Amino acid sequence: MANLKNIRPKALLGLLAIALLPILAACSSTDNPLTTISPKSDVADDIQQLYKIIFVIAMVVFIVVETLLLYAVIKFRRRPNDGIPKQVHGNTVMEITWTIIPALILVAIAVPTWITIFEIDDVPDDAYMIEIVGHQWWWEATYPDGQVTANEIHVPSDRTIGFTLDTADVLHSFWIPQLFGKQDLIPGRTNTLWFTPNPGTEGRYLGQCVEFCGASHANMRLEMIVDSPADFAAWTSGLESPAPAATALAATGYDLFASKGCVACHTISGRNDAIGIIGPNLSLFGSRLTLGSATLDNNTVNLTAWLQDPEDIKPGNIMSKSAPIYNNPGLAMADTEIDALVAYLQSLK
Amino acid sequence: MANSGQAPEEHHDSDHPSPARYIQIAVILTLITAFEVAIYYVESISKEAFIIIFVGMGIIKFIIVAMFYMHLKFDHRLFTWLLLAGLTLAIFAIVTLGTLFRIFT
Amino acid sequence: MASAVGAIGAAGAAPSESGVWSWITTVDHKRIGVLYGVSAILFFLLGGSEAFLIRMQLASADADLISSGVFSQLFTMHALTMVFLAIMPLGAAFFNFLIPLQIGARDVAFPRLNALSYWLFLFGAILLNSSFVFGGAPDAGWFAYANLTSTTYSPGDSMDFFTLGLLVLGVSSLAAALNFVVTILNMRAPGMTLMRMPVFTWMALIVSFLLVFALPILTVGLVELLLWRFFDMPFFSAEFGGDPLLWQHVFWLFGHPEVYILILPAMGIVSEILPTFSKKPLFGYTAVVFAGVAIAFMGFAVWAHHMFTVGLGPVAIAAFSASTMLIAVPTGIKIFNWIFTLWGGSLDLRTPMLFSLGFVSLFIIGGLSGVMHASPPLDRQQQDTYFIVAHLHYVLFGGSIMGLMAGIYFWFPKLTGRMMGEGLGVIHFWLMFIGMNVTFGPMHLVGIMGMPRRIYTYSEGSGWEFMNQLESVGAIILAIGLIIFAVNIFRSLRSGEVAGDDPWDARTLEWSISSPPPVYNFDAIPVVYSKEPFWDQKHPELAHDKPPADAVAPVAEDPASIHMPNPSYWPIIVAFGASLMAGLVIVNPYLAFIGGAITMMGVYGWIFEPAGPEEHH
Amino acid sequence: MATHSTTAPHTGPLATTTGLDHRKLLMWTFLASECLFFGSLIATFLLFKDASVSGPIPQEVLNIPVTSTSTFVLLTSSLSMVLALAAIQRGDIVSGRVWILATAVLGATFLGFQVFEFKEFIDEGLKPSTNVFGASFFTLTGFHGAHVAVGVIWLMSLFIFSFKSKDGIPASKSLDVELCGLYWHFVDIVWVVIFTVVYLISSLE
Repeated sequence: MANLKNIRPKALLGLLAIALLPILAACSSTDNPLTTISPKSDVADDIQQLYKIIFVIAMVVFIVVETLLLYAVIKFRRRPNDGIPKQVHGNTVMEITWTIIPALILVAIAVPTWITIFEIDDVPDDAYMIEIVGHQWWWEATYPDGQVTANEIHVPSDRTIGFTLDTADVLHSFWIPQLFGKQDLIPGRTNTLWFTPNPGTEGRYLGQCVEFCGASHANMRLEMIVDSPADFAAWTSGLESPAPAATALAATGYDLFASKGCVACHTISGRNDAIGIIGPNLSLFGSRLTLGSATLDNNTVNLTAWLQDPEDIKPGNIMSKSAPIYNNPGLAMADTEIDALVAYLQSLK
Repeated sequence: MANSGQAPEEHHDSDHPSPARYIQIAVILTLITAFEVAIYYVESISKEAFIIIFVGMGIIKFIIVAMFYMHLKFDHRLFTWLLLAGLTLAIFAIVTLGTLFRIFT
Repeated sequence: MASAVGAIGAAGAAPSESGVWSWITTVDHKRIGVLYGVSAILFFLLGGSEAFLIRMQLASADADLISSGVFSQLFTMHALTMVFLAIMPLGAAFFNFLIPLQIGARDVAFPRLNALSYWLFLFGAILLNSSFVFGGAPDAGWFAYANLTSTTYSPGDSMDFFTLGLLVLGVSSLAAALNFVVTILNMRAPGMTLMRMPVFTWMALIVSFLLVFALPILTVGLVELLLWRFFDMPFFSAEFGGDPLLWQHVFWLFGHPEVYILILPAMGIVSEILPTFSKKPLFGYTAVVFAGVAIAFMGFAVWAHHMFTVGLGPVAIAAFSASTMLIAVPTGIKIFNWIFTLWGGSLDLRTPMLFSLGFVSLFIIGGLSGVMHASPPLDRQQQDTYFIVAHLHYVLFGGSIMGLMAGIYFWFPKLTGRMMGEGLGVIHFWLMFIGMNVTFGPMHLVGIMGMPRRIYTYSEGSGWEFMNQLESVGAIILAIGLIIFAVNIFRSLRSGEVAGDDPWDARTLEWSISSPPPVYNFDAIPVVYSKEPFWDQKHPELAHDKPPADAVAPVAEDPASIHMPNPSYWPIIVAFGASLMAGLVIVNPYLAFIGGAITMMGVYGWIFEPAGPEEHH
Repeated sequence: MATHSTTAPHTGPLATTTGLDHRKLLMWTFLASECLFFGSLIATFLLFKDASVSGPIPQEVLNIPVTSTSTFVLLTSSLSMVLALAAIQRGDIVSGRVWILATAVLGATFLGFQVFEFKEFIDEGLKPSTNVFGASFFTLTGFHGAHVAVGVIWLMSLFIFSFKSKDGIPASKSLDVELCGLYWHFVDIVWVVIFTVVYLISSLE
C-alpha cells in the first residue's frame, strides 16, 4: 500500500487538469443549442459579462486555495524521524486577513451583480409585448394583435421584445439560454421578461421548461425564431389568413379534423368551428419546424407517429388521456384517416 | 421518580414573588386588557395609532408574564437567551415574509 | 448483517444484554448510535441505488430504460432518502455515540427520549418508503413545490406519504435535538467550559439549535400542505387568494438551515481528525467555533436565493444575494483554519486523514460554485440546471459523505475495538474521490451547456451525450467503492486488527477510555483543564494551560455502584403509536385516533415507569 | 404530544454544569422552538388575512367582546397556575390541588369560548375551506386551542395522580408543576400575541 501514498500528489494535479480541459468544449453553440455561454441578446450579454468576472475570480480562488492545500499536504507529510511539531494554536492577524480578503472579493462580485440585477430588471416601455401562457407540457403565445401560436414563437429582430408570463396549471419556467435568463411562471402572479436580439442573430433558438412540472417536463421545449422584420411581417400575415386546403386528401383531413373531435381542443385561425383552447393552437402548423412542443422535427413520419400514439412521445399528455379518438374505440383512426389528417395539417402554411 | 439531573435545591425562597404580588400582577394584566378593549371602540383614533398602541400593550403584557409568571426575572439568564433567540428568529421571519409579500405598505 | 450488529451490540453493551429485545428496549446512547449508524448506512445504499438507476437512464439520449413517472419517483426519493434518511441520521449516529464520551458524561440527559427519536426515525423512514408499494412514491421533487402537489396535479396518496413521513421524521429530529442541547449544556465534565469543548461537540450543539429553530417552520408548511390536500384549506391555491410561493418561502426558511444541519457534523468530524493526524492542535479554535455560530444564524437570512427566478423584485433578490455572499466569509475562515492546521504539522496520510483532505478539497469546489450562483443574474442561467446539481453534490457528497466516511474510519476502533482495514480503506478513498469527480465534475459543464434538472431523457444533438456517459461511468466507480467499503466493514468487524484505547494518539476524552467503552463510559468523571484534555494528559510538557498544582485526581467509582437507567419499551410504543397515527391519516383522517390512543397510552406508561431499581415508592 | 421523560441516569449528587435542572432546560428549549412554530402560523395569517377572494373578511366576523372575555379567562388561569405552584412549593397540598383544578377549569372554559366562536363563524359562512382568511385563522387558533387542550389534560393528570400518594405532590417534586406552569404561561402569552394581532388589529376598519 506504500506505493499508493506517493502517487497521491501527482494524481491530484492530473485530475485537476483533466477537469479543466472539457470546460473549453462547452463554449460552442452549434453542437449544443441550450448552452448558456454564447449570448445572442443584450440581456444575455450583460449576464455573460458578469459570468466572466465571477468565473475568473472563482477559478483564481480555486487555484490559490487548492494549491495551498496541496502544498501543505506534500510539504508536511510525516517523515520517519518527525518529533511532535510545534503546537501552534492560532494567529489572530491571519484570522483577520482571511476574513477581510474574502469579504473584499465578495464586494468585487456583489457590486457588478447588483448593477446587472437592476439593468436587466424592468421591461422597457417600447417593448413588443407577447403574452406567454404555460400549460402542462406546451407553451401558448399570444401576439399584441390577438394572433395565437404554440411552441414556436417568431419575434422581430429589430426591436426589444417583452413577455408577460402566466401559467394555466402548475409552475413552469420560461428560458431560452442564448437569449435571456429564466423566469418562472407562477399561478396568481404575472412575471415579466425582456430582451433585444443582437444585430445579425436571426435564426432558431431552442428553449426548455426548467421548473419541474410533471410527467412530460422533459418534453416541454420551445423554439424562438428571430426573424428579420420582413420575414416576421410575412409570418404574421400568414397567421391571419391561412391558405385553404389544396389537395383532395387535405380536404378530407379538413372534415376529419371536425368529425374526430379535434376542434373541441384546438384552434385554427380561419376556421370558425375550430375554437378549442385546451390544446395548442395549430394555425400555420404546416410552416412550423418542430412538433410535440419542439421535441421532434415536423415531418410526415414524426407527425404520423404522434397521431398514432402521443403517449409514447410525451408520457402523460392530456390528448392521449382525454381525446375521444384514443379513448373511444368507435372513433379510433385508421391509417388512411391519419394520412388525411397529416396532409391537412401540413397544408396549413 | 428520582432525577439525578436535579439541581441542588435552588435557593429561590427569598426572591420568590409572594401570592399577593402575583394577584397584583394579574390585576395589572387585566387592566391593560380592559384598557385595550375600551379604547378599541373610540372612533377618533387612526388605524396606525391603534396598531402602535395595541402592539405596545401586547409587548408589555408579554414581558410581564414572561418576567414574573415564567420566573425569568429570577432564573438563570440562559432561559432568557433561549426565549429571546426563538423570538428574534420568529419576528425576523414574520417581518421579512411580510415585506416580501408587501403586507405592510 | 445480524452477526455484525450482534458483534457491535455485544461490544457496546454489558455482556448479559444481547439479543433483539435488548436492542428494542435499549436506552444506552452508544447502542442507539449504532442503531442510527447501521440504519443510515442501509438507507444510504438504498438512496445510492436510486441514484444509480437515474444515472443508467440518463447514460444515453432518448433511453427508455425507466419511464418518466418512475424517474420522477426515483429522483424525489433519492433526494429525500439521502437528506433525511442517510446524512441526518448518520450525523445523529455520531452525535449519539460521541457527545457523552467527548464531554465526559455517562449518558445523554434523557435516555428514553433518545430512544424515542431513533424509533420515530425508523418508523418514519418505513412510512415514507412504504409509498413505493402503496400507489407510488412522492414524485414532485424533494422540495415538492406547490401547486404541482395539489390534489388536481398530484392525485393519489404519494404526496400524503411525503407530508406525513416528513412530519414523523421532524418530530424525531426535534426530540434528538432537544436531548443534545440539554446534554451538551448541562452534563459537561467539571472544568469543561464551553470554550474547552471539542469542536465536534460545538458543531453538534449548533446543529441541535438549528434543528430546534428550523423544524417547526417545516412542520407548519407540511401541516398547511396536509390541510390543503385533505380539507381544501386554500393556502396554496392562487384562485382563492392563496399563494404557491408561500410553500417555497416556508420550505426554504427551513431548507437552508437544513443544509447547514447536513454539513456541520462533517465539519466537526474533520476538525477533530485533521489535528490528530497532523499532531497539531486545530488552528484558530475560537475562529472555527464562532464561524460555525455565524453560519448557523446567517443560515436563517439567506433562504430566498432558491427563489431568484420567481419574480421577487430586484431589491429583494439584491438583498438575499448579499446575505448569501456574506455567508461565504465564515466558510472561508473554516477552510483556511483547516489548511493552517496542516501547516507545520507531521501529516500521517491514513484513511481518516485522506477522507478529511478529500472533504476540504471538494468542499472548496462546492463552495465556489455556490458563490457563483449566489449572484442572481448568473442564477437566471444556472437555476434548475445540472450546475446546481453539481454544486449540491460537491458540498453534500464531497462534503458531508466524505466527512462522515472519515468519521466512520476514525471512530470505528473506539466503537468495536478493531481497526478498519487500511489497504481497503485507501482503495475505497481513491475510488470515491475519483468516482465523485468523474460523476459530478462533468455536471458543472453539462449544466453550463443548459441541461435542466429532473428530466428523464434528452434528445440527440443536445451536446450532453458524452458528459452524461462520463457521469454514468463515474456512478459505476462509486458503486464499486461502496462495495469495497461494505467489505471493509464486515472484514474489520470479524478480523480487524485489535485497536486498543488510543490507536491514533488522539486528543479528546473519548480516547481516554477503553474501546469499546463500558456501559457507564467513565469510571471516574475526568476533570478538564484545557481544550485537549487527553493530549495534555499524555504530553503535560506541551500543555497550553496546565492543571493547578493542587489538582486532585478524580476518584474512580466502583462500577457496581454506578446505576445506568433501565431499558424501557415505552419509547418504541410511543414511536409506533405516533407513526401509526400518521399512517392512518392517509387511510382515513378520523381513523388516526387509534394511533393517537396508543401514543397517549405509551406516554402515560412512560411517565409512570420507575426510573431505577432503587426508587420503590 | 408533549414528549418529556422524567428520568436521567442516577449518577449520584453530580450537580449539572449550569446548575439548572435537565427538564427545565428541555422545557425552555422546547418553548423556544414553539416560538418558531407559532411565529410561522402568525406569519401565514398576516399574509392571508386580507387576501381572500370571496367570503367573510376579518372585520365582518371577529367578535371582540367574546374574545376579550376569553382573554381574561386565560389571564386568570395563569394567575391560578402560579398560585398553585406557590402552594405546592410551600407544601400546602390542599390549596395546591384547588388551584391546579381551577387552572384546568379556566382552561376548559377558554376552550369552550373557542368552540363557541368556531361554531359562530361556521354559521356565518366562514369555514376553514371558505377562503384563505378562514384557513389561516382556523389553523392558528386551532393549534393554539390544541396546545391549551394538552395543557388541560396535563393539569388534570397532575391533579388526579396527586391522589396516588398520601402526601400528594411534595415540595421536592414541585418541578413537575413548574414545568406545566411554564408550558401554560407560554400558551397564554401566545394567546396575548394572537389576541393583539388576530383580533384587535385585524378587525380594525
